[in-house]
Amino acid sequence: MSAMQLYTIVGAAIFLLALHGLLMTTDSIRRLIAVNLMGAGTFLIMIALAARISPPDPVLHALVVTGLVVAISATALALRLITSAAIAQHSQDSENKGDGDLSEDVKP
Amino acid sequence: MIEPLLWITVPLAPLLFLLLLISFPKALTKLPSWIWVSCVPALVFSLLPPATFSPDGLWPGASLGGDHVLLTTWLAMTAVLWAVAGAYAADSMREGEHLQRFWVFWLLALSGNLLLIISQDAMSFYVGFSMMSLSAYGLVIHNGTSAARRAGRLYLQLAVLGEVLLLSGLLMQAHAAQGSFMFIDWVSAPLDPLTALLLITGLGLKAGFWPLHVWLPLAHPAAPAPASAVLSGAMIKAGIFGLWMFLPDIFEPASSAIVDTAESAQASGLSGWSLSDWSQPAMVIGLISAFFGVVVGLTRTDAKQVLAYSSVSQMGYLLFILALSWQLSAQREVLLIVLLVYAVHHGFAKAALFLSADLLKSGKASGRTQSFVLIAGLLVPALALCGLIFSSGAAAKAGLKDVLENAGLVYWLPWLQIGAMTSTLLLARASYLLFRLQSKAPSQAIPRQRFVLWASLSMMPVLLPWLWMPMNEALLKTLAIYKIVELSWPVVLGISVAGFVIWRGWQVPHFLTRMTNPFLLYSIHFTRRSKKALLPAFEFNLPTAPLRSIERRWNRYWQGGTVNRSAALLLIFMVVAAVFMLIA
Amino acid sequence: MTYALVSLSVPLFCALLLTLAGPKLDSRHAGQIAIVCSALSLVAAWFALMQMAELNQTILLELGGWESGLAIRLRLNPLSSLLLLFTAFMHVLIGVYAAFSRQGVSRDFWPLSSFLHGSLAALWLSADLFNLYITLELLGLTAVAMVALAGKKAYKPAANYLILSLVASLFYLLGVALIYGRYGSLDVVLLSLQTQSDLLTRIALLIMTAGLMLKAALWPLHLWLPAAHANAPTAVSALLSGLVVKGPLFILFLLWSEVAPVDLAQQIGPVLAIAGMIALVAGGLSAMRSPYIKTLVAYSTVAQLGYAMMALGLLLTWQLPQMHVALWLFVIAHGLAKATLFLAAGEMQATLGTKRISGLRGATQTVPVAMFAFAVAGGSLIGLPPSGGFLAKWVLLQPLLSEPQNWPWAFGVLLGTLVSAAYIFRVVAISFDRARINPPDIRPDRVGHWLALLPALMVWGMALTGDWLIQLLAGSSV
Amino acid sequence: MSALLTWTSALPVLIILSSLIPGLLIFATPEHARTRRTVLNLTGIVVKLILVGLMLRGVSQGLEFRFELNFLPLAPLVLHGDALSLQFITLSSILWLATTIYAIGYLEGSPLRSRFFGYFSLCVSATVGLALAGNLVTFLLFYELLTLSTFPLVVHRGTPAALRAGRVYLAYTLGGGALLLMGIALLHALIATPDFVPGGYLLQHIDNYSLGFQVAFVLMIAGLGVKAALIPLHSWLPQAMVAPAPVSALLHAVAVVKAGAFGIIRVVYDVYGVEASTLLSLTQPLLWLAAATMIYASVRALQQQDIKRRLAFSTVSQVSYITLGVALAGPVAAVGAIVHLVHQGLMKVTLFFCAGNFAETLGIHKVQEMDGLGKRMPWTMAAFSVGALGMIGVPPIAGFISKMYLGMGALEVDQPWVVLVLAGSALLNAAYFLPLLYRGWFGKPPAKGWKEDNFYGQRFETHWMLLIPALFTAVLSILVGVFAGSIFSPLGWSELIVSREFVQ
Repeated sequence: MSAMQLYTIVGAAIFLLALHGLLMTTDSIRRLIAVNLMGAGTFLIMIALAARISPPDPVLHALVVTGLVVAISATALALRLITSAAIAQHSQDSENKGDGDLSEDVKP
Repeated sequence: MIEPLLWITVPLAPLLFLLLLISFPKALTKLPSWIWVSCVPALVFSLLPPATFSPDGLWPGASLGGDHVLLTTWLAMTAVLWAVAGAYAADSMREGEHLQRFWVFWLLALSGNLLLIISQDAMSFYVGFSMMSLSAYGLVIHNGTSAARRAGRLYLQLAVLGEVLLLSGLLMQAHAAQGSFMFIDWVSAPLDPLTALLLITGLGLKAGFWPLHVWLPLAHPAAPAPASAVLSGAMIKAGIFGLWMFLPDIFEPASSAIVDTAESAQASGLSGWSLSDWSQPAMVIGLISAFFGVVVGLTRTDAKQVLAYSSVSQMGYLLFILALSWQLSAQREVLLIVLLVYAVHHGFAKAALFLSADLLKSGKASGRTQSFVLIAGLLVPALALCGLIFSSGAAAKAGLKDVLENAGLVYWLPWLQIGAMTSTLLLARASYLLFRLQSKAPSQAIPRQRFVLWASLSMMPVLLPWLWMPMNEALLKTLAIYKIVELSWPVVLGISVAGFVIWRGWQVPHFLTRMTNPFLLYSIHFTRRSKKALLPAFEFNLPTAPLRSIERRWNRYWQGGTVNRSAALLLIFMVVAAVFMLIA
Repeated sequence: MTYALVSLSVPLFCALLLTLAGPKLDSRHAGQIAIVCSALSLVAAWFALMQMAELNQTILLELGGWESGLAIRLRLNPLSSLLLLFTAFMHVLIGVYAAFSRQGVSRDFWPLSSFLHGSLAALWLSADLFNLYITLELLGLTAVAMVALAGKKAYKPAANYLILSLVASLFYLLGVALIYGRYGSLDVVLLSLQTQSDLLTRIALLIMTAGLMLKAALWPLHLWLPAAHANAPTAVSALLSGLVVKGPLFILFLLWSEVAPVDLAQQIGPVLAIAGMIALVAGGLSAMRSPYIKTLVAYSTVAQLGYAMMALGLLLTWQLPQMHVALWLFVIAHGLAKATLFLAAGEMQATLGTKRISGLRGATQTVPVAMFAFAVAGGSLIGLPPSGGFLAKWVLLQPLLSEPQNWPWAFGVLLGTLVSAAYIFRVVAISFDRARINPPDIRPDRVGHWLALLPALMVWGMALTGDWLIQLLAGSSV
Repeated sequence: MSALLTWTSALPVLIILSSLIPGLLIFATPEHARTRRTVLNLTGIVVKLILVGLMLRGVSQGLEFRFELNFLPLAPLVLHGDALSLQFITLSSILWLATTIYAIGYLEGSPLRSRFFGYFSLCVSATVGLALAGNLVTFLLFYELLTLSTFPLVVHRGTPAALRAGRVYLAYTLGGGALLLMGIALLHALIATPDFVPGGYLLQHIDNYSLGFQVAFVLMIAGLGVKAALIPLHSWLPQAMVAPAPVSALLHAVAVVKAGAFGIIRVVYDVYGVEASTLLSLTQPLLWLAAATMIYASVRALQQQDIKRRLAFSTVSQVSYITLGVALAGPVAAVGAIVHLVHQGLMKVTLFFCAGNFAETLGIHKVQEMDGLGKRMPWTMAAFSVGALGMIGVPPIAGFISKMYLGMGALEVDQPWVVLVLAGSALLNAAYFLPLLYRGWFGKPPAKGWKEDNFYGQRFETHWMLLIPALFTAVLSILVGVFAGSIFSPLGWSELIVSREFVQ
């Protein structure tokens, strides 16, 4: 097994682990972490793939860098939203019927 | 020469009068005394018939008028009957409720009756026939008593049934005549037994012979007397008239046409059936009707009801003549005269008798002359119906016998003799019951106008033979001694039996008088049944309650956890898609 | 091509400007600037479309002068120019609505909306898998931020949306990486010549498809959509449902109709088509039972995307260019109609002071224009002639009906039609209830109501240009 | 395009616009501007009648009226005025006149009149458009527009019952519309959408696509059958009678059910053609269905105690006469079917006007309450009687003419059992109409007086705007029957249609 394959597999494993996290956790911060983990897995795979030729493919590196930028900004936005949501939740505990019952007879 | 277009004034005159009546409701007390005027055009044209009028604009195939003896005679009789009865009613119906309604229906029925007679095509006939039948309902139930309403219901049910059967029949016959509704074209059209059956039942329901008579003995007595007079005198004859017109060979009984009929019937593969096959059974039915009317009529205690049964009986004879003509196609012309004589005779006599039912109730005879006229006026039509010599009845019966004898069908003759005898019995009972009305009448003078009208109508049976050539000829033939004897003995026998019964004071057994007409029950049963749900409604209702609980569970299941469930679905979708791609 | 670039760059520039200006610029001026920019973009897009209609071919442009493979490659064809025009029009319309209706928006709306416009324009013009990733991500982040504009109640749906959007992007990115690793190229046109149906390609395409479906809220990955769309501000909901979900759909379309090898496309086609059919019915049923107006409209988006998915799936299965026409007609007709539905729903909510459908009793009297707009737009969703929705459905139906073995698919369309009719007329029927009228809290806002009606009228007007549109789109089939 | 617009091609468009534009203007009319609304209404009607008169003249001289606009590939929007469409247009224009006057009287003082008359005009425009439609796609377009513009009229009262009826109405008609769309799209997929052609345009393709044609026929007839109220798709009609009387009149006589029946005529004669539909063995099942509907609906009508409901079931039965005539696939029956389109319209509109008058004047809705009506409202009762007797088929009222032609047509194509069905239907019609007449004319008025008594002691027995239209249509029903033989009668025109279109 080459290093590339190893990294690829590890990346895939991280990706799946993160997916498992998304499946199981209910806490928003944990979910965010899971998403970041998923990003890490993806980037790992990408970097591993970059190494399939020698010298390593710069295009993929560039993509990873771009991806990281996107991920960081997204995480920032997510953190802001999550904290705001938590504060809103805390102050007003009544309106958490986000995906509420769809039927007619629910009275607010 | 009169313009053919004027034919339409015959049915139109009553309608115009109707318009007048509606427009001036305040004149309701005066206008009806002029209602006889609306019969004048019909009377005029029956004497001076213009050429046939075939307008393009009216319903398809409409064709009115003509100068055939059947048409003119029938028209004259009908017009006179309606005019006299109308004038009578104008006096007798002066008081009471719903007069306007009565006259509206009267005029509609009159218009229809005249139209059907002058029509030369089946459609126009049907137009008139329906108008007459349906409007007569208004006359039947005019009194508004429960008996009248019951009778009316049955009448209407059967009238509508008859009309529908008639329409089906005439559509089929018109189809056989390549889509033509003209009677002229029907002469050479093949006749199908089903069509014939439909026409006979449809028109028979109006004519009221046994076994299609069930409504007649109820409806005729229920109506006011003048209405009964036209019902029995003019309207039911429309059925017989129609049968004569509809069943092939209408006006020109030329032998060629008959041959044609037979040939084309065979050509169209109807296994050689022809109307003459039904002649014998129909004659038997006619005789059954004649006797049935008598037998049942004798048990009745109401004068008008007895008279109605007498109509059933007499319509049997008319059917008999009609059926005979199917068999003796060579003698159709002769038979037509017989039929006409019989119909006219019965029309006037029966109308006069029905009017007596009102007249005798209306007051006491004052003075010897009036009493005499009263008795004579009652007995003349009654005896004429029995077939007394010198009366129209003798002419009618003798004419029929002649035909039978000439055709060698002598085995029918005894039945006719017995019929005459039994008829006499029935009419004796009718006269007896009518006279009893006089005794119950209020002690006031008989209204003059009614008396005159009634008396002139009552004298018709003896006057007619001298006014009208065909009847005159027929009557003259009966003046041989042996004929007089032959005609008289049943009458004399009948009168003797009747006299004996009255002398002994025999009464009709109670249980017989109380027999009710089972068809009344059927009628009410039908009406009730029709109000119940007969067929299911197609309405789809989803079972909401169980669905609702499923939905609630489903919603609860998906509540919350958008992210978790989306992740799960993501996985599941990928697996499914992968599997699908591997399989494909 | 220049026109298209103008159409793309003006909103991006505007977004930058508005962001930099920050709080110095008040909401009104920001709005005016944004609207003018969108309008400029609209004019440019119109010229681009006219040019395309004349040329009827594909134009490629490489930005930055890099060699092929690294360069940012833009591609303009009749379809993308039409989508450009559509996007710009929607932005002008929603911008005008946001600026002039009584239901104002916060200042932050304007840079975000310009940004959204720009990223969408970029998306339509991109022909490179990674570019598409970037635009997708921009689109997602902007959309989330816009949902959050609604305030507290929208934070949680926005957060969910964001998480799932990120997941979707990562799925997509992973797929892109795998494709690049396998073929060493990101360019759609180049890839379309290279791809083979081997295992790695399959896995990559599958992962990308899943990600894109999640992002486009295609059934069964639609769970985030109703909450996010229903809770966003009215103007935002209209943009989200009308435009944003179409972005990933476009990528999905490129991916399968160009990048993927034909045999793979034929294999995945039925999956998508079946999912589309289920979406039609399931989304429709959810809409039918929803107690809230905006949730109903949001679920209707899920259902209507089913048509698009079905068209896409069948396009792949049978490789029929006609389906491509149907797909994009659906997208445009749905976008216009959905804009009206959300605007009308928002206006009615505001005027009547209720979120519930049962609160719409008597709406034909109290808010006649908005209700009329709702019904008219609904008619297009149902596919009543001669609306845009009808046009799309008609084109979709033709190949389904021409062969007896395809009839089951047509049955799906029929079901979809019936269900859409059910949920639209559920609202319309209640609005005629005169027995227990729900009185309005405020006087109806005439501008807002009439603006809501405008796209509905346009979607019915589409019928007049039906022949032309069909030919235009048919010309750009790949 | 505009350069090519001659008067013959503009006329069909103008005829539609003559009600569409007033309709849209009426929407914008404020509620209290009664005069303006009335003027708009009447102007529209007069203009339409003039235009229709022009077209009638043109068509009887053999002119071609055709307007075309690009729409779908191979399926343009075509408006085409031929003899058959004129039959329908003339009917709807004349009855629009009567119904509008009636509605003005009926709705006097009630709210939302602008909306009502707006939709009313739209409804007529859709009906006229449907009549003028020159191909299936155009037909579909107006068919759906008709559904949409009628719905607000059905639920106009806004009561829970009206809403329920409206929902049912929509469920059925939109479902039907969807089926029709499927059928039309299927035909288009097979052989595109040419103009309606007398004798149909399918015959040459029949060998290739017989299955497709059969399925399309079933779909289209199912779609049209909803509006034509063929069983089992009729349930909406009796429920829709909760609408205001002018709407019911319009629904039952002109707009909706007739649209279905007219569509069936078009599909069978001008799309499939008699020959092709017989070859595909499509007419016989349709015939059975129509016959079953006639009998079923009549039997159900017997049990209805609500006057309008009974009338509604009668409509179900009577409209099937048209379908029956079409399905018989012979020229004589065709005349019967086409002429019944008009005759049934005249008679049924009379009946609904009268039922509305009873309800408005005396508050009478049930059959049992009709006792003695003839005394209080003789004119209305007379008009009602004309309508009812005509429905039964009593001559010389219009219904009789149609029945006669249908019967002859059935015999002509050797289906004598249909005569039996016609006879049975006539009997049942009599069974459910005559009791009403009996009560009206012979019943005793309630001793306690009427439930309510509006317009008592005025010049007429009810508001003159309610009375005149009823009398007008009643007299028309008699006249078209009595003068059926003249060239300008519906019968004469139907024969012209049949001679031009089906016997070639």
